[in-house]
This record gives sequence, structure tokens and C-alpha cells, in this order.
Amino acid sequence: MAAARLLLSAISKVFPGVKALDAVSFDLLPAEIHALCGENGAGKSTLMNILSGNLQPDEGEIFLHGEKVVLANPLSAQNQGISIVHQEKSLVGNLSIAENIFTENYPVKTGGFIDFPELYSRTQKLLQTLNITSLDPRTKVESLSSTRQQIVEIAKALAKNPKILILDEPTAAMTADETETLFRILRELRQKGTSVIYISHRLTEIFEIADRLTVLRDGKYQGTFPVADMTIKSIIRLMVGRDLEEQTYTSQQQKNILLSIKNLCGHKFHNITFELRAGEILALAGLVGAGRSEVARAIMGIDPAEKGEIWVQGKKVIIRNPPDAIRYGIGYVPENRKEQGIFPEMTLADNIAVTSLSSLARKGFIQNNQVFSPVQKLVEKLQIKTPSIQQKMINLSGGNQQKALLGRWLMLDPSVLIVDEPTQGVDVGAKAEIYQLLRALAAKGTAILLISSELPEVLALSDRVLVLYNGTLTGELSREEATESEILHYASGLARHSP
Amino acid sequence: DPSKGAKFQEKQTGTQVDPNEEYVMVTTAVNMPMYVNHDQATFKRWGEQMGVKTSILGTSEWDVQQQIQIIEQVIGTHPTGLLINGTDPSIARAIDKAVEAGIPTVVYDSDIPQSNRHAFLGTDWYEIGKLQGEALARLLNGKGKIAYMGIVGMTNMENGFRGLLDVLANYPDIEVVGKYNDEANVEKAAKITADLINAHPDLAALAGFDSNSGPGIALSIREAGKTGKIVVTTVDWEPEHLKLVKEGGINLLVGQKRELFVWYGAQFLFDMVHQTNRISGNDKSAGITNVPFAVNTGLFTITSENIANFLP
Amino acid sequence: MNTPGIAKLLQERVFTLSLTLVILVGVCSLIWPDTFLTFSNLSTLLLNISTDSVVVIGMMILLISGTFDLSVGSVYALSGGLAAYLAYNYGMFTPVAILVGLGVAVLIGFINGLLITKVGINPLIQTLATLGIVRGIFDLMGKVATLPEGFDALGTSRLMGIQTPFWVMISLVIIFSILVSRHVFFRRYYYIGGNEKAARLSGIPVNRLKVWGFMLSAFLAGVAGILFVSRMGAVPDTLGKGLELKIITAAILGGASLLGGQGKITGAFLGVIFIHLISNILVFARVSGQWTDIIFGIILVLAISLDIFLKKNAEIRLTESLRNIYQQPKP
Amino acid sequence: MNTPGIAKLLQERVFTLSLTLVILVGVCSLIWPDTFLTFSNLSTLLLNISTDSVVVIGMMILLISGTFDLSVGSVYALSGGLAAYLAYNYGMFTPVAILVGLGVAVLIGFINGLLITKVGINPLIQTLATLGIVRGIFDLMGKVATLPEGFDALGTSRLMGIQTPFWVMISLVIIFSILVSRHVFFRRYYYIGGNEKAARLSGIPVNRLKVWGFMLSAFLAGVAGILFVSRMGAVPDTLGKGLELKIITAAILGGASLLGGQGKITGAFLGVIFIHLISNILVFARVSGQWTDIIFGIILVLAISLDIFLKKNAEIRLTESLRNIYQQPKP
Ligand SMILES: Nc1ncnc2c1ncn2[C@@H]1O[C@H](COP(=O)(O)OP(=O)(O)OP(=O)(O)O)[C@@H](O)[C@H]1O
Ligand SMILES: Nc1ncnc2c1ncn2[C@@H]1O[C@H](COP(=O)(O)OP(=O)(O)OP(=O)(O)O)[C@@H](O)[C@H]1O
Ligand SMILES: [Mg+2]
Ligand SMILES: [Mg+2]
Repeated sequence: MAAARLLLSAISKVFPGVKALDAVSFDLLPAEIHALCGENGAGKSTLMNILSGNLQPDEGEIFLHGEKVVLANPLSAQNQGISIVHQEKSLVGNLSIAENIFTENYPVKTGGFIDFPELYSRTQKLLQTLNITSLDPRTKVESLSSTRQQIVEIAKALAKNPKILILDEPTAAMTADETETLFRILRELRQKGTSVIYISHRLTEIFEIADRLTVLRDGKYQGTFPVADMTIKSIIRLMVGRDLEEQTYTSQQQKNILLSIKNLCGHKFHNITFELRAGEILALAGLVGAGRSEVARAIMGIDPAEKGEIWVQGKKVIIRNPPDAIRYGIGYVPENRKEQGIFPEMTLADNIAVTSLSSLARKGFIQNNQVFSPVQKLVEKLQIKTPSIQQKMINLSGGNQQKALLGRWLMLDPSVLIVDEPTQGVDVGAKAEIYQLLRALAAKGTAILLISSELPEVLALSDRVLVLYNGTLTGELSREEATESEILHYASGLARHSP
Repeated sequence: DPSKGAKFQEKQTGTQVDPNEEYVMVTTAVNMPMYVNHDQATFKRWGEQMGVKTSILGTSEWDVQQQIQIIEQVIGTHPTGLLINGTDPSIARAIDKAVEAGIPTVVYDSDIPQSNRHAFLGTDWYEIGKLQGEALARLLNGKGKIAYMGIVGMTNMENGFRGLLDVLANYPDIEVVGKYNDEANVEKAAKITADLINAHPDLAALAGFDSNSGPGIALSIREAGKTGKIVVTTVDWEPEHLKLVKEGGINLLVGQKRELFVWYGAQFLFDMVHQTNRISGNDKSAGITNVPFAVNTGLFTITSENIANFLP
Repeated sequence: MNTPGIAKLLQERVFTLSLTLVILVGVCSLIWPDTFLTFSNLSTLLLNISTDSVVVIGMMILLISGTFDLSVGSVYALSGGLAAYLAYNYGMFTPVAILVGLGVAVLIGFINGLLITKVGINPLIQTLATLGIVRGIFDLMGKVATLPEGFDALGTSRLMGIQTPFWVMISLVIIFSILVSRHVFFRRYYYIGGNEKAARLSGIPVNRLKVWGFMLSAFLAGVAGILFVSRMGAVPDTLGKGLELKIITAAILGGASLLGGQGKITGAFLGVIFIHLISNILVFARVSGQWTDIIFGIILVLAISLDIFLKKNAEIRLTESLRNIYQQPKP
Repeated sequence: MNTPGIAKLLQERVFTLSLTLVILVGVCSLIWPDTFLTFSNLSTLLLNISTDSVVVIGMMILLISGTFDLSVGSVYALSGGLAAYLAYNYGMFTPVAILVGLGVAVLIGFINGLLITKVGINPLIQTLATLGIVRGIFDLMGKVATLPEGFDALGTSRLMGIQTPFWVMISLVIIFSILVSRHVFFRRYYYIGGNEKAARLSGIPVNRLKVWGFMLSAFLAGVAGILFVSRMGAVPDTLGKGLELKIITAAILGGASLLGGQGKITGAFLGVIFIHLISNILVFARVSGQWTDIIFGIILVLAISLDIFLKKNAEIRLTESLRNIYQQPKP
């Protein structure tokens, strides 16, 4: 075996109330793709933050090519050839794609002036290698979908020609196509001798791309293994400490229609018509950008529809804004957790209680204990990992934040719940728990509209699948009819066909 | 104890001075050169000559509410006498509090007639406006376009404006094009003047009512090449104003005798404390204030004719 | 050991600011033993802060929700001036005149809120324009130098030796600090300031609440203006000029952030006390006029640095003590 | 059709503001055909905006990076005052005196930046304290009523009939609008303002750049102060008072946001022109006295509403034309 390119030895890191890393060791070989696995909050991002100079370890040492180094800040890590795609978005919406990618290493002419033609042509080339040809490098990042933004993030990391590339959940907001492109590039990089650390909660991806894998649990090192020696089950056992139960499906669908949408038209969708029954889980599938979230936003009254009708429990309603929707018993877990979901500087308890403040209050007044006990119960039920419900939301790991967002609506118990990419960045265990939760909700009679880009998720949960292409409904599949290829067929806008 | 401030009751007539006597001036806009060079310099000079302590309190901004608060707070520290700048009628209550606490209290510059102040020394802003109006009418031979500026909304200034307009009302051929707020800011005064010159190419005269009006007006007139063609009257006589009169940028300055009202104002306080002139056996119980009730220290004008006397 | 408890406390602006205040008062009462810590000085000080403290409540709520209002000084002036004007010139019954003054204030706040939330004008530009417009109207209005008796009483009557404005202030501060920390309506402002988009999606009527916030802020500015006018028995020309910046500074000293989501009413109140206490000390120290701003600025920077130092230290100690707890072998 | 092009343009503040300005000037030159659109009126207008325009450059850069500086007015005063003082009272060689004036400005900016980034003091509090301290120092310094000849020339000499300050302004505006839109160093301020955390993670020396920003802003304020003093030939006591709010307003009118990440130097420049143009028009329209503030505020709100209306309309048209493109059958 070749000498390690990178060696982390006995790294520890404590945050107030949390021991995020406990003497974790890790080694990375040249030209390997090394997966890092662990539940939400296991310490993966923390470890990578230390490796990229963003955090300093409390204990432990870092060796690069056998030499001890101190990565005092992001710049010094970059200078050592380490480049990272953070789990959190790190782009600036108001700047162009090109400028986001080359912030640290703009091509310059004499005097430090930016060589814009060169900048754009380099960006164009880089985007081409990422299979994106339709994008103008001058486009502002804020006008891109979150998938595209994720690709820009990756391009940004690649632009530095790193020796060590860290990808922290790069595919959370991606669909199969983009993921495939990403893997092709990673393989090419490996060929050229780059080492990659790859973090993902989609375990199948690990078998597709990684050479070795390391597992963390509760901040503790669980071992490093060649991927070839492992199975999904064995990885899960290492991550969770036990086996996951197989989940079985039974439809809970009832007769009565809770939500009925008729000829809804909006900015990016036309003539959407469907019905949603109590206890039903209806999936809205489609390629990214098909307009699924737009439909949800219209139903919630965030961007009210231009035309069409919404009926709730047999009555026609007009929904002008989210409070209206909530009054009619509709809840919404948005797709972009950080931007639209969390209140980062507020506590976990506050984040969960937000939708049900009035019902928790007595005569308009709220005591902490009135909030704390139901929240505490919910946190336990959802198994949200936190030292206390008074922890700031921003300090929770991504997956736990996602669970808290779901919890926010569970407190209110709406009759219709729209969940948009509900398991983005959630670990396998938690994912199973969320599925369980959604099914339990359905069993109670809640109607669920599921928007998801993960086809296995769609197939595992839904009673019925609607497929959206470019803003129009192109297909409806019952649970029995739905397969990945069938959904993809409609989602790519091909005409109806008989199987 | 409040009686400490009321020493003047027990003190014998005479000039025996306690070096711990402290006379406090409470003003506002404390850094205004006009205040620093005339009021404050005079007050300090007086204190040194009399062998007593002098203190000057006030904020750098023109902040009447803050002046009120300082007066109220300083009462508790038992000064020997208070010399208060009459910035605004609403300081009356604070003055009354000082008087009630037995502290000799004199108002200077502008009067606060609603208050129970012991004495007032100063000038009448209405007169300042009148003097400017008369000068303008004379210099323009009774006809032409006029604009004026100052701090719009301030009682002193508005009184001055009124004086100006009352005089000009007698001259039907004089057209007043407007009243402008320069906020005591040179840049603003200059900008307003420049705009006025362009909007009214036949503008004949400008009148300014705060310290910074004159220099700002003169700047824009100079830059427009109209020095001497537009008549300028304004207030105050800082070195800058004097220089402009000498150069012909300003035709007439109306000055207040600030040295007089500060000096004698302080002296009034001293005389009250020391019972310099006793009217009765016990003035206090007789309800007599043994200094003049109100003194008008008067105004004067500076033009190219007498400017030499003011220059160093 | 109780280190984590104290350390956690030290992270609260309200606590560190109180500490700084207590230290200041302690030192001063040693320097001026006869005059500083007297009923007279303290009650004057409290009376003097009463108007600012009322205004700062509304500003704090706006800052919590991530916005601010530059027009409070003008509204303060117009409300007070108008009520006095109506009572004096038209012999209007005092309570009615006051209601009209307050009504106008609320209307201005409503217009501010509407233009900001519905038309989408930047709050700085909008409230700055309002500042100018309202000040202009105030200046147009005749000033009043004598008030009718009833009006006067509002600001000058005493309870337990202290004038009414103090009692009004203390009641409002207590009521609003309870409301803001405990009432559902006001809790929502923290969410809006914390993440406006998320707040909207969670069903909080963001725009409506913001409009209410501007109305409340204007209302409280109006209350303060009326209190001040009735206390002085006259309407100063420059009433309320420059108030906005002083109030925002006090609120930020008290823990608010221009980014929103942070701050407490008690913090804002302490911020006002802090600013006034320093100028009170400057009066006692007879810092001569020209030095006032310099010394004030230096004390401000030093006090804030101390505050930050206390906090940082607390953080480090907190982390360390937690680390020790973790490193103890678990049973 | 070119609709998307125009619609896109309409989303740019710089463009809509120019449009509003052109409309304003057009209307005015119809109303006052003889006096408004004259060389004299335009050149004096440009001369009068020169100092503000220089100061706004630095403020815009700070705003882009997500912060601001309230002390510019005081620094402006101290720089100009100090240079004049040294040249007059100590007969210091003019260029040296000017360099000292600018050096002090840069030093103040450095201290601001350091305390804000290293100690972590809130920029509002820190620069407000600096405002007071620096103003106090300026006030303590003796004022100068006469300047040495060379000093004078700087502000009063003419080129093509227009005074030097105009030329200095125009050069600085051009240089900095090129630098800020094209130079590596300045582009990074957008990144900092857009996402400070991400900027830090990307290895951008955020703190160092912010300190440079404060130094630059103070430097430019100093340049403006010296220009004005030499133009005036004297040092007025209220020099630069209230400048900060005017400058920040102009920058925000020109497209900056207090949240950072947005704005252009040309926008800020147009913002300054806008403010000065309105007051110019008010004088032509014979609006006077208390009405000035009122009408000014109303025009401000109307103009911004127009701007927002243009933008929103553009958005709708943009979306529609895009939809048409999408719905065209693809080849
Ligand atoms: N700045 C912080 N302050 C306090 N606690 C923190 C902070 N950052 C992370 N933590 C905590 O440290 C633990 C590890 O977090 P980390 O983000 O490394 O998890 P992760 O393995 O990346 O999880 P995920 O898969 O959800 O992204 C979590 O319990 C988290 O709450
Ligand atoms: N800057 C932005 N402002 C407002 N909305 C945005 C912005 N960027 C993206 N969006 C919206 O967020 C949604 C996510 O983009 P995406 O392309 O995934 O569309 P979508 O139809 O919601 O996709 P999906 O089918 O994955 O839900 C888009 O619909 C887009 O309209
Ligand atoms: Mg993570
Ligand atoms: Mg979506």
C-alpha cells in the first residue's frame, strides 16, 4: 500500500454541550475515493471543517505527506491543496457563476484587473466538463435552481485543482443525471491522482464510487474498510449500532377528499388538477425544475396562483397567503432548509413551536414550560440529537434540522401536509424514521403530498404518483404501475405510451 | 442641603470672595466658535479676574432637551450661580427649578420671559432682522429680489425673519423669493445660494441669520463671479466674516455684544450672592432681586467703513 | 461548581450591561459621596430618561423584527406639538387633544409600514422621508408656550415624590418587557427578524406584523412627545431632533442588532440608562463642553470592549468546563 | 423582439435611476427653458455634488461589504481642518499639510476597522463613537479663516471653466467604478457582503479587507474635506455635520443595501446627483421654508415608488417573454 497522503490522528473537538469528535483517526491514500459515513450529527462535517482549516481541533494532529501541519485557516488548507464543497451553501447570489467559481483565483491582467473574457471562457470550459453547456457564465447564481447551484459549488472546488477534494453531501439536492456526471468526474480525478473524501447519506452511491470507507458514530471512529468487503447492512450496523427493520407498506388511503386542485395555473405550471384523499400519500414526481415546488407554493398561497381553484374538504377556498392555508389545515415543509426553513439563531424549541404558538399559549401568553414539555416529547419521538432543546438551531447537524422542520408541523397536526424533499441530507436511520412518521400520519388520516427527487423514496412511500414535466402533468401512476423507469419516462416529457 | 446654594442670604455685603464659589454656564451647541470665542472666553476671563471657579456645560449638538436635562442635573450639585443660555422658551420650567432650589439664575442671549429667572441680559432677535432689512432696503434702493436663510423653525431665527419681513413689507418693489433652511451648515448654505443664483439670475440680495449662512453665501457668490453684484447681509463677526467684509463678499454684519451680556450676567450672579447692592434689610424676605431685571446689551453693525477697527 | 451558570449569564447582554452600570454607579458614589447617589440625582436621572425609554421600546421591537424607524424624533415632536397646539389654540379638551396627537402618530406609523411592506420602499429611505415631511409639518405649526392646566398635570404631577413621566415609563417598560418575552403576538417578531422567509412560510403574517410594529413605534414616540411637552409646559422648536440615532444606539447597546432577531426590552432600557448615566457623570465631573463628545466616545468604546471581553471569557470558560465534564469518566 | 433586453435593463437600479433623472431634467428644462438647463446651473450643481460624491465612493464600498461608517462627516472635517491649520499656523508646506491631513484620516479609518473586526464592536456603535471623538478634536482645534495661496488653488483653479473639485470627483468616480467592477481586490467586497461566512471559508481575508475598506472610506472623506476647505478658503465650524446620513441615503438610493452585497459606484453617484437635483429643482420651483422638507420627502417617496414600479413591471414582462420563448415549439 502506498504511503498515506493525509493522516488525521486522534482528533477531538468539543462544542458547548457536545463532544463532536472523540479521538478520531483517518487516513487518505493518493488517488482514492474515500467515503465517510455516519448518522446525522456523527461529526463528519466537523472533521471536514477541521481538515479544511475552518475549525481548529482541541486535540490531535494532522499530517500531510508524512509531515505535521497546522491548518490555521481556510487559506492555509487551500495552499496545501485541500479544497472542499461545504454542506452549507457558500455561494453569493448576486454574483455571476464565473465570479463565484473563481473568487479566490480570478484570472487577472496586469495591475490586478480581472480578465473577464478569460474568466468566462475558463468557466465555460469547467462547466463543460461538468456536462453543463446551457448555462451562461454571466448568469447570476441566485437565478439558478438549487441543483445547479450545487454544481457551481463543485465547479468552484474543482477550479483550484486540488490534491485532496472534500465533498460534503454533494448529491443531497441532485437527481440521477447530475449524480452520474459527478461520478464520472470523480473517477477521472482519481485517474489523475486526486484523492477524494466523499460524504453521503445515500449508501448506494458509496458502492458505486468509493474505494474505502470510514464510519463515525457519535464522534467516535468505528473503523476503515475496503468497500468491496462491505454491504449496506454492515455499514448501517456500524453507523447505527444495530440493524434497521425492514419496512413494509400498507395503504391507509380513505375515501374522503381533503384537497382538490382544479386547473391551477401559475408562473411555471399550467392546468394542474388532482385530488388528495385522507390518509393518502400522493407523490409529485418530476425532474428538477419541473415546477413541483411552484405548485406547492401556490397551494400554500406563497406565490398565489394566477388561475384555478382550490377546494378543501369539499369547499372552495381562496388562499392568499400561508396563514390562510394553515387556517384551512394545510402545512408545508419547504425544500430549502437553510433559506426557507430554519431560524438559525433561535433555539430548537422556538423553531419547533413557531407554527403552534397560539395553541400553546394561554390567553396569548406563553410560558417556557408550556412550550418545553410538548417540544421535549416531540424531540424524543423524532430522536433529534441535541444536548438540549435550548440549543441554537444553527448548531444542529443538517439532518437533525430537517427532523425539527417536520416536527414543527407535527405539533400543529394539519389535515394536509405538503413535504418538499423531506429527507434531504438525512441519514438512513433517520430517513427510515421519517418514512415511518409520514406513514403514521397517513394512518391517522392526514393527506400527504410528497415532492421528492429521490425515486426510491417516491416508490417506497406513495399510494399514487403524479408526474410533472415542464409545468404540466404528464402522467398518473398507481402504486402498482409505478416503477423508476415508468416515472422517468413521463418525467422526461415523452408522450404517453402503452407499456 | 438646598440652603448651600442660597449663600447669598447669609453673606455680608462686600467683595470677600470664597475661591470655592462655582459659577456654571449651561448652554448648547457648545463648540460653536461664536460661543467659544465670545461667551466662553469672556466667562473664563471673568472667573479668573474674580478669583472664582467657572464651569461650562452643554452638548455639542443644538439639543434643547439635553440642555434642560443638564440644568436639572446640575441643580443637585449645588453651584453658586447659573448662567443659562436662553435657547428656547421650553427651558422655563428647568430654570424655575433652579430658582426654587435657591440658586441665583441669570439668562443671557435670548430672554425666557415665562420663567422666574432673576435677570436677563441679551438682545432681541427681532431687531437683528430689522437692522438687516433696513440695510438691504438702503443698499438696493428699495427694489430687487431677495432671499433669506437660517435655521428654519427656531424661535430666535423666526423672530429675526419676522423683523426682516416687517421692514421689507414697506418696500413694494422688493420681492422676497423665499426662506431657506441652511441648518447652520456651510455646504448647505452654499448649495442653496448657488441654486438661487441659477434660478433667479436677477437675484439682488441675500440675508443670512446663522453663523454659517454668511460664509456659505459668499462662497457661491464668489464662484459665480457675482461678488459685489449681490448684496449680502448677515450676522456674527468671526474672523471669517470679517475677512469677507474686507474682501467685499459681505456688505453688512449685525453683531451682538456677547462679551457684555456674558460678563455682566456673571457679575449679576456674583452681586446677588454677595449682596453687593442691598435694597432692604433682607432682600430675600422682602422678595427683592437686587440686580436689574432685564438688560438689552444692544447691537452694532460692521461694514467696509468701520471694518478696520475689528481686524487684528 | 457553578461556573457554567455564571458563564452562561455572562453571555447575556442584559447581564453584562447591568454589571457595567453597577460598577459605574459604585465608582461614582465613591467620588461624589454627598451628591451622586442621592434621591434627588437618581430621580432626576430617571425622569430624564423617561421619554427616551418609552421611545426605545418601539424601536427595539422594530429592530427585533429586522427593521427600524428614523422618523421617531419627528413623530415625537409632532404628537406633542399638535396636542399642545389643539389644547391651547382651539381650547380642545385635553384628553381629546392628546388622543388626536396619538392618532396622528399612529397614522404616520401606518403609512410608513404600508409603504415599506406593500410598495417595498427601503425602510431607511421611507422613514427618512417621513422624518423630513413630519418635521416640516411640525415646523409649520405654531408653537405653544403655555399649556392648559390639565395638560400640564400629566407631566408635572407627582407620585411618591417622582413625576408622572417616570411612572408611565416604568409601567410601559415592565408591560412591554413581559409582553415581548411572553406574549405570542410579540414573540413572532423574533421569528420575522430571525428569518423572514421562513417566518412567512410558517404562517406568520409578516407584513401585517411589521405594519403593527411601525404603528406601535410611532405610538410610543407620540406618548413620549406628549409626556415631554406636558412636563416642560412648552414646545421647543427643536423637539426630538436627532432622537432617532440616540435611540437606535441605545437599543444596539442593549443587545439589538441591525440584522434583527435579537434583543430584549430590558436591554434597550439599560442602553438608555447607560447613555444618560454617562452624560450625568460628565455633568458631575464638570467635563467642559468641548471635551464631552470625546470623553463620551471613549467611555462608550471602553465599556463595549469590556462587555465583549466578559462575554468571550465566559464562552471560553463555558467550553472548558463542559470539556472537563465530558472528560470525567462516566459511570 | 428585444423585450427581454429592455426588461433586464429595467431591473438595474443604475438604469432606472438614470431614467428617472433624465425625466426630471427633461420636464424641468421645459418648465424653465431659460434658466434650468444652462451651463451655469449644471456646472454649479456638479461642483456642489463633488464633495459628497467623493465621500459616497468609500461608503458604497463599505455598504457592499455589509457595513458602514458614521464617522465620515467628522473625518471630513478633521482632515480639511487639520491640513488648513498646519498650513496656516505652522506655515507647513501645503502638500505636506495635506498629506498629514489625509494620514490622520487613514489612521482613524484603521482604528475603526481594527476595533470593529478584531475586538468585535458593532460598527454603528464604533463609528458613532468615532464621530463624536473626532468631531470633538476638530472643535478643539483652532479654526482658520485664511489659507495660503497654494492651498487655495486646489479648490478654486479651473479647467475648461469648471473648478478642480469637479475634476477630482469625476476622476475618482470613474477610477473607482472601474476598480470596483473589474479589480480583483474590490470584487471581493461583494463576496464578503453577499455571504461573509462563505467568504471566510473561501479563504478571503475578510477582516483585512474590511479594515482596508474603513481606511479607504476615511481617506476619501479626507480628500473631500480638503477639497471643500480649499474651495472655501476657510474652515467652517459645522463642516461635514450630518454628512453621514446624507451619504448613506444617497448610496441606498443608488442601489446599496444595509445587508450588503449590492450596489455600484455609478449608482451611488447617481444617488448623490438625485438628492442634489431635487433640492435644485425645489429652489427653481420656489418651494421655500418649511415646505422644502415636506416636498423633498414626498418626491423621494414618489421617485422610489416609480423605480419599484418600473422594476416590477420589468419582472412581469421578463417572465412573460421567457414563457413565450419556452412555449414556442422547439425545432
Ligand atoms: N458550532 C457548533 N456549536 C455547537 N455544536 C455544534 C456546532 N457544530 C456542530 N455541532 C454539533 O456537533 C455534532 C456533529 O455535527 P456535524 O455537523 O459534524 O455532524 P454531521 O456528521 O456532519 O451530520 P449531518 O450528516 O447531519 O450533516 C452535532 O451534534 C452538532 O449538533
Ligand atoms: N432566487 C430564487 N428566487 C425565488 N425562487 C427561486 C430562486 N431560485 C430558485 N427558485 C425556485 O426554487 C425552485 C427550485 O428550483 P427547481 O429548479 O428545483 O424547481 P422546482 O420545480 O421547484 O423543482 P423541483 O421539481 O425540484 O421541486 C424553483 O422552482 C425556482 O423557481
Ligand atoms: Mg454534516
Ligand atoms: Mg423544488
